[in-house]
Amino acid sequence: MEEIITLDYGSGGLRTSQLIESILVPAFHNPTLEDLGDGAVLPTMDGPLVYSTDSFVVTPWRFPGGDIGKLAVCGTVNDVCMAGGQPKYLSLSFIIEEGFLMEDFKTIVNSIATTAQLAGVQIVTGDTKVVERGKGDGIYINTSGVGPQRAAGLSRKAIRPGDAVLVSGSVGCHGAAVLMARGEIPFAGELLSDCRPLHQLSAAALEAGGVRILRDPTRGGVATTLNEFVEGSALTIELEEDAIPVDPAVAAACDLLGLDPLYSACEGRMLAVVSPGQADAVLDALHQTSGGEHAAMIGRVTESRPGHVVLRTALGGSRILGKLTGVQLPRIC
Amino acid sequence: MEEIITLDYGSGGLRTSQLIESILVPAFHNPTLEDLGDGAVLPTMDGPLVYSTDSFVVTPWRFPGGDIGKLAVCGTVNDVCMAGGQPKYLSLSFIIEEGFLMEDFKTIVNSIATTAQLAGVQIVTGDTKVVERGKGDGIYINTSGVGPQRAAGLSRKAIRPGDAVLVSGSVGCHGAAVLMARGEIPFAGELLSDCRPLHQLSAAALEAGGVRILRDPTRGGVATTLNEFVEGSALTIELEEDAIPVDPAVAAACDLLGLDPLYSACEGRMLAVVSPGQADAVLDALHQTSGGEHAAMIGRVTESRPGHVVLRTALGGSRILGKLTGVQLPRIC
Amino acid sequence: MLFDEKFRRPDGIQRLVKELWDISQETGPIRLMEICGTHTMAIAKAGLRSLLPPSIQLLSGPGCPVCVTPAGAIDEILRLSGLPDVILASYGDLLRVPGSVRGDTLLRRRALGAQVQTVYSPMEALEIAVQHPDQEVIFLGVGFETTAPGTAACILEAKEQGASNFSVLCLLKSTEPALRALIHAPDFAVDGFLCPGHVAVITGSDAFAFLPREFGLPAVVSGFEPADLLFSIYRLAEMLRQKAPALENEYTRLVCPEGNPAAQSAMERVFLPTDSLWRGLGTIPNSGLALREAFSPWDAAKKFGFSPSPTVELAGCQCGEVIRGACRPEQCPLFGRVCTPADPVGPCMVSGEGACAAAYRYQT
Amino acid sequence: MLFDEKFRRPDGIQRLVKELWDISQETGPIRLMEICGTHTMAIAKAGLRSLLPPSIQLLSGPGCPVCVTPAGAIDEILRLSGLPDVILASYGDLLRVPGSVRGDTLLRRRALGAQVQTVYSPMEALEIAVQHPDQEVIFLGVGFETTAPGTAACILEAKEQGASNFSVLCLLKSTEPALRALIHAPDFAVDGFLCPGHVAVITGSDAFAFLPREFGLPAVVSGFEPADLLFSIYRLAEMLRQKAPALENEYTRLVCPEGNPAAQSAMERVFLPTDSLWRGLGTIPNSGLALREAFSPWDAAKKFGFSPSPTVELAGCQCGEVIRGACRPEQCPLFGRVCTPADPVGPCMVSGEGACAAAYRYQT
Amino acid sequence: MCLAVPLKIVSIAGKHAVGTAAGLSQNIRVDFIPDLKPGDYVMVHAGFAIQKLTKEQAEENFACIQEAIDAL
Amino acid sequence: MCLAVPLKIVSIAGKHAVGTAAGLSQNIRVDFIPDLKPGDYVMVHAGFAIQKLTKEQAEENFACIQEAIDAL
Ligand code: SF4
Ligand code: SF4
Ligand SMILES: [Mg+2]
Ligand SMILES: [Mg+2]
Ligand SMILES: [Mg+2]
Ligand SMILES: [Mg+2]
Ligand SMILES: [Mg+2]
Ligand SMILES: [Mg+2]
Ligand SMILES: [Mg+2]
Ligand SMILES: [Mg+2]
Ligand SMILES: [Mg+2]
Ligand SMILES: [Mg+2]
Repeated sequence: MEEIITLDYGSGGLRTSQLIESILVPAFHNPTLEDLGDGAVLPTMDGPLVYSTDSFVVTPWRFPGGDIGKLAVCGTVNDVCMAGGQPKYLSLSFIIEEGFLMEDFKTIVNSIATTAQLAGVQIVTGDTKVVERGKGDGIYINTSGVGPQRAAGLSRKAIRPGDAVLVSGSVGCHGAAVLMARGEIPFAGELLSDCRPLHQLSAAALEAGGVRILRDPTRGGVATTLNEFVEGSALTIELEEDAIPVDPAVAAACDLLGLDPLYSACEGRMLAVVSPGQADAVLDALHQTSGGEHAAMIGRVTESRPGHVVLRTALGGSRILGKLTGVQLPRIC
Repeated sequence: MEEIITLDYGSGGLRTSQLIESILVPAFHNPTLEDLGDGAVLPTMDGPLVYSTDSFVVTPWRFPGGDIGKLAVCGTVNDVCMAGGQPKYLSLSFIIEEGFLMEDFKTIVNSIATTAQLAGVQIVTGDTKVVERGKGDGIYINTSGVGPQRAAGLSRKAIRPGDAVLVSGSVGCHGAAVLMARGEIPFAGELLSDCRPLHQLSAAALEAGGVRILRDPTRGGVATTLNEFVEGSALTIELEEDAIPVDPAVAAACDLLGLDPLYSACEGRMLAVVSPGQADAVLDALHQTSGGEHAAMIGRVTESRPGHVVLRTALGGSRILGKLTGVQLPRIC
Repeated sequence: MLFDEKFRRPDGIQRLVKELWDISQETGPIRLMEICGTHTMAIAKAGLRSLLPPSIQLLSGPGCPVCVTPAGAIDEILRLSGLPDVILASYGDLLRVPGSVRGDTLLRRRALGAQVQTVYSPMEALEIAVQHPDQEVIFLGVGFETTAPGTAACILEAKEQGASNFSVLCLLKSTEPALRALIHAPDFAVDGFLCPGHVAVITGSDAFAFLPREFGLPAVVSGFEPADLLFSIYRLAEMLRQKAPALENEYTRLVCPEGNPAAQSAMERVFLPTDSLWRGLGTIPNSGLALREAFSPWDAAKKFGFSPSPTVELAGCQCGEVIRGACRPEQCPLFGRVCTPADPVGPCMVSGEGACAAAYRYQT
Repeated sequence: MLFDEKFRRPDGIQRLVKELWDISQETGPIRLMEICGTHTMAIAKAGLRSLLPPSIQLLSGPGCPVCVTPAGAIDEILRLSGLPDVILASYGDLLRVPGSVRGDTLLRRRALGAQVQTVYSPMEALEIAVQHPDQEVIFLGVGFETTAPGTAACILEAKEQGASNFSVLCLLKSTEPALRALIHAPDFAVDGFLCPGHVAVITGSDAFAFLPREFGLPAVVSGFEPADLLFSIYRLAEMLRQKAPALENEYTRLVCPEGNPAAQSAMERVFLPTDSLWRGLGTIPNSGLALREAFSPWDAAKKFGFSPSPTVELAGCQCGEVIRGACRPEQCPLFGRVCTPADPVGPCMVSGEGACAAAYRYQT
Repeated sequence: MCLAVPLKIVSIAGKHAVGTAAGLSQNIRVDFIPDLKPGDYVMVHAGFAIQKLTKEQAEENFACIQEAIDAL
Repeated sequence: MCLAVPLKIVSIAGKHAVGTAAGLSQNIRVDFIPDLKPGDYVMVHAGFAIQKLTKEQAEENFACIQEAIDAL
């Protein structure tokens, strides 16, 4: 009989302790967590802190290139990095639907532990809830993360005309990979999520200097994120279609469904707006960092169409890229 | 036609921005949040920090004495307080099932805002996901919280024989109120959750001095929490049944179902183990603080039965109170 | 609550306790059995055992419907839970009891998708049937004489309403035949019985008169408050000291000699005695209640079949012996090693105050 | 991808564009209509409009199945979504289109509990029916001639399998009758047509010969890559300059004069022409496809009824006029104020590249 | 399984009644209790009243026990 | 709604076939395409192949256009 997670594991009683002591603490072992109090006591960190949270509801929980555990660590690590922080500590909270296989839970926990180690963060506090059958979708995970500020002043307000727009790699892979794993794209084949932690890429960019703002183009994709940079401002972002790296399989999958990779989520890509003088230096730094081999300069900041993102097409035409209007790609992160 | 939350609101696109800008930012307005980056930048806090997280899955989302929004703030505020911190900043993350009424969402957001203000915390970063119909239970909320450490060394390891065990008020109200709201207790009537922030009570206790450990007896109730204090140690907690404050309606509801208020969750009560010399001072301080009017000394730490919690009954007998073995009160926080 | 308050914190407890210690000096070891699971709970909650002299031993008898339901019956219930469009309605107690496969419970089946709803009253189960006309609702009717009249009333109501998607799996049991079987067992070693107060409300206290009359065993019908229980135990010990076994009714505020005639007649209208299989006691003639022919459409056993295997039990589990008082929990080879409250093998470890669960907490 | 790569980044684009500017100097304003919704998307994606002289105007015609489905039909679909045990299977496009009540869409109904599944192919809908034998699966068969053969094949397969819980709500439409109705409308003002390449794969390019022959309108059957479109537009403009209207086939790699006979015969076997209601065009004789009598068991309209009200439309919405090219989006009184992409009133605002949605993004 | 609680009857309608305790109320069945009036007390098991309960009987019961203890 | 993509056929079984593009594969129906062989290319709409496509035809099509442009 396969071991499953039942409501008892969320009761706060014996089973909950078992889960914590036999699976979670050993996987994440660190002195802060082992205290198992109501909260963790973090050592003094100097200066301002960066703090972020995300919940992860991706279905299926396992997808080519990752799983919800890896995603939950990357998602928050990346948000802290993008906001200029150096992620050090994560909180971790599960909402598990009863009947979830214990074996699968262990797989996810291991994936969290591995990714956390890779990203250099410690899981220091957590929570586990179990909900009734039919009230969840296997497993949902929330993480929050905190760490010292590495760079101050990153903000859309810092963007200036002439700035370069960089992306750390090909766009839209995660969204397409999850859609395919869901069976929403009627294709089979290897289409890997780009899910990965951005701590090294963001550090490399910040070190090279001249960075105005960083952002990981998750839900809504590159197009929506860039819109957020300029909406309501006097600035325009002009992208060169030919310069934007798109994986051929992602392009094929999107073509089939009339979707646009520019609106498909990435979970391991970084957008950077960089001062004109530093753009090449940042691009070089990204190229020399793991995960940034295919970084590219994809556009410039101008004032041609205030508040808008404009795409120069391969044909030489242009079109306005708006924000995503609704679920194009349902529930992918 | 009633406005509902659809998958579009979790798409990361236009609807998501609408929700954030028209409902969330105005409700929680503070300069940190308004930046709307990937994460919040928190001003420098000196010394060690206390950090905690919890997810809230209570059903129904509205119960006598509170709702999931109030609970989500109190739960994390209280965990930070119990771990010796002064909660200052919260993260807030929603998982909403599509079809949830916008009106109800606004109610919950208002409740979060009100409770946060009451507890002196700011919501500084957040996330909103929408899941498909049938993959949730209306709404789930995760919060995490962080703040400077107010008192160091709070730990079960600090407990000594002779210490007094205090509770800040009557036990088990939240669990019973939620069970009744769920229709699991076939009773009707006013049975209010004890849900409330413990920032003042914990501050009062710590100020009075001599506190070894604080804990809010949530899932698993007073009995399970006290077991966690002594399990595996040489210590015993001996409780006096007659000294434990239990609301008559809670007692009646529990009697009917053969449940035990000592295993029923509280969401606004504090357990404190206090050095013998300071017990009266702490109790006085609690009595003078709002929410602590019915605080009571309910037991002592001894070495009579190492690792166990023993209840002296009204009859003069004694029984061992173990940890909760499984869901007695299903899904109440 | 209400009038029971003073039964909770009575004066003179010290004197009663002292008296019991004195008596036990005279009588030597005394083994008393409480039949009712609610008595077991109440004794534990009041910490009564800690007040008694070690030579007065309280044994938990076959009065917890969960503990006496055999694994084969649970297997059948688990089978029913897997039928399409079937909702099982059950008292919460049954949800953690494993069938013949360890860990296979209704709670697990529900986690895997079976529709199992907990109810507080059989009437709730009937309401579920009304609310789900497209589904079949099966009420798991466990219990003794206290529970049987309500179950009967529910079946009468279902018939009156013509509820065609509702049925009762009748696992109701009778106290007297079980006690007789217990007494006739070769390893029987009980000196007196604490008789179930709420069963007696229905049956009348006279239903227990056979204990002293036929077997010379003292018997006290007891209430459930600490004073009720301590006083009843005192009376049993005193009768043993006096060697004057009799039936006494301690619970006079609720129990009369002849019981509740309206409740009895409802049972009579709906049920017939039938042979029934008990965990640890085997099949006892006329110890169960079955639905009369006229109620066949509401009989889940007829509607969905019900053939519990009499032989399957969890290997090694001594629950049967424990229930008979023939074996202490600590003597079970699985106790504490394989079988723990967090991962129970037998039903006596399932309930928080089951004999084995209680013993587990007190071993250190 | 594949052989299309070179149609994406062709050489000599500058020369083509310059030629178009030159032509437009001579001809004055030119109004060209692309009929196919996929052309509309492709034109937008390539940023073609930004390359054209302002006097060459591209209009989006009645070739988006979503845009031409009237509110009354959506109302009926919403009704079907509320039937018990019914699963609707639909192309994603239809999910955001409101019925006569603003905001009332399949997406909303699904959020409130209706079973609506998106499919990529009619065969997926049939598979859903096989997987859910206890439910009724209704496939929402919208589309034009490109989509009709697959829908026909699916219905033939359902009949062969004897699938009794599957049916198709046939909303398929024919291109030619719609074009004729458009041309006969009093406010018709289009100078040439970009004809739908994938429709022509099925029908053959000859199906559009009536345009120059009967109405003197130049027509080019076009592919979907940037070079296809720009070149086809150039050909239309050039024919207008030459005053030599003809039918040309730019999409020769896929389209032949007579079309795909196997696909045509599948349509023929399953469907009959029927009168059909179009948003903005009213009822057009023989402009829709209905299931033949022999396929009645798979006809959702017969199984569940289907009586769209011809009169209900969202008050103020000018989608019909926009589709006819009789009104620019900006001229609609709701445009940009009440009706936005985030909260669309009419179907032309629903699709990301619908005429109104596109216009909204370009107004500043 | 024979858990029962005493409730005070506040209203009766045929076989149905409402009982209260500590400010809480419950719908119960009173099939087996003839001549029930509002204000009466009943012992309730699994939603059914199984017996009437009077203050006098409770006091008599208690007095009996107390007397026996006092006699020790 | 007339979105279509070109796929390369890798296998055929009656009315069913498997097509690929960019390393991805899809089950399609080929009811309307006679004489199809693995290695052929088809244009696919809503899961159905609607026409065969050859490299030669594509090149001819392109050459035609290019020629016309060059003549400008
Ligand atoms: S210890 Fe477990 S296995 Fe042994 S008798 Fe008790 S319940 Fe059965
Ligand atoms: S702006 Fe909106 S309401 Fe007006 S025609 Fe366009 S879609 Fe219809
Ligand atoms: Mg806590
Ligand atoms: Mg975040
Ligand atoms: Mg994020
Ligand atoms: Mg927690
Ligand atoms: Mg981000
Ligand atoms: Mg916590
Ligand atoms: Mg907590
Ligand atoms: Mg987020
Ligand atoms: Mg219930
Ligand atoms: Mg699908």
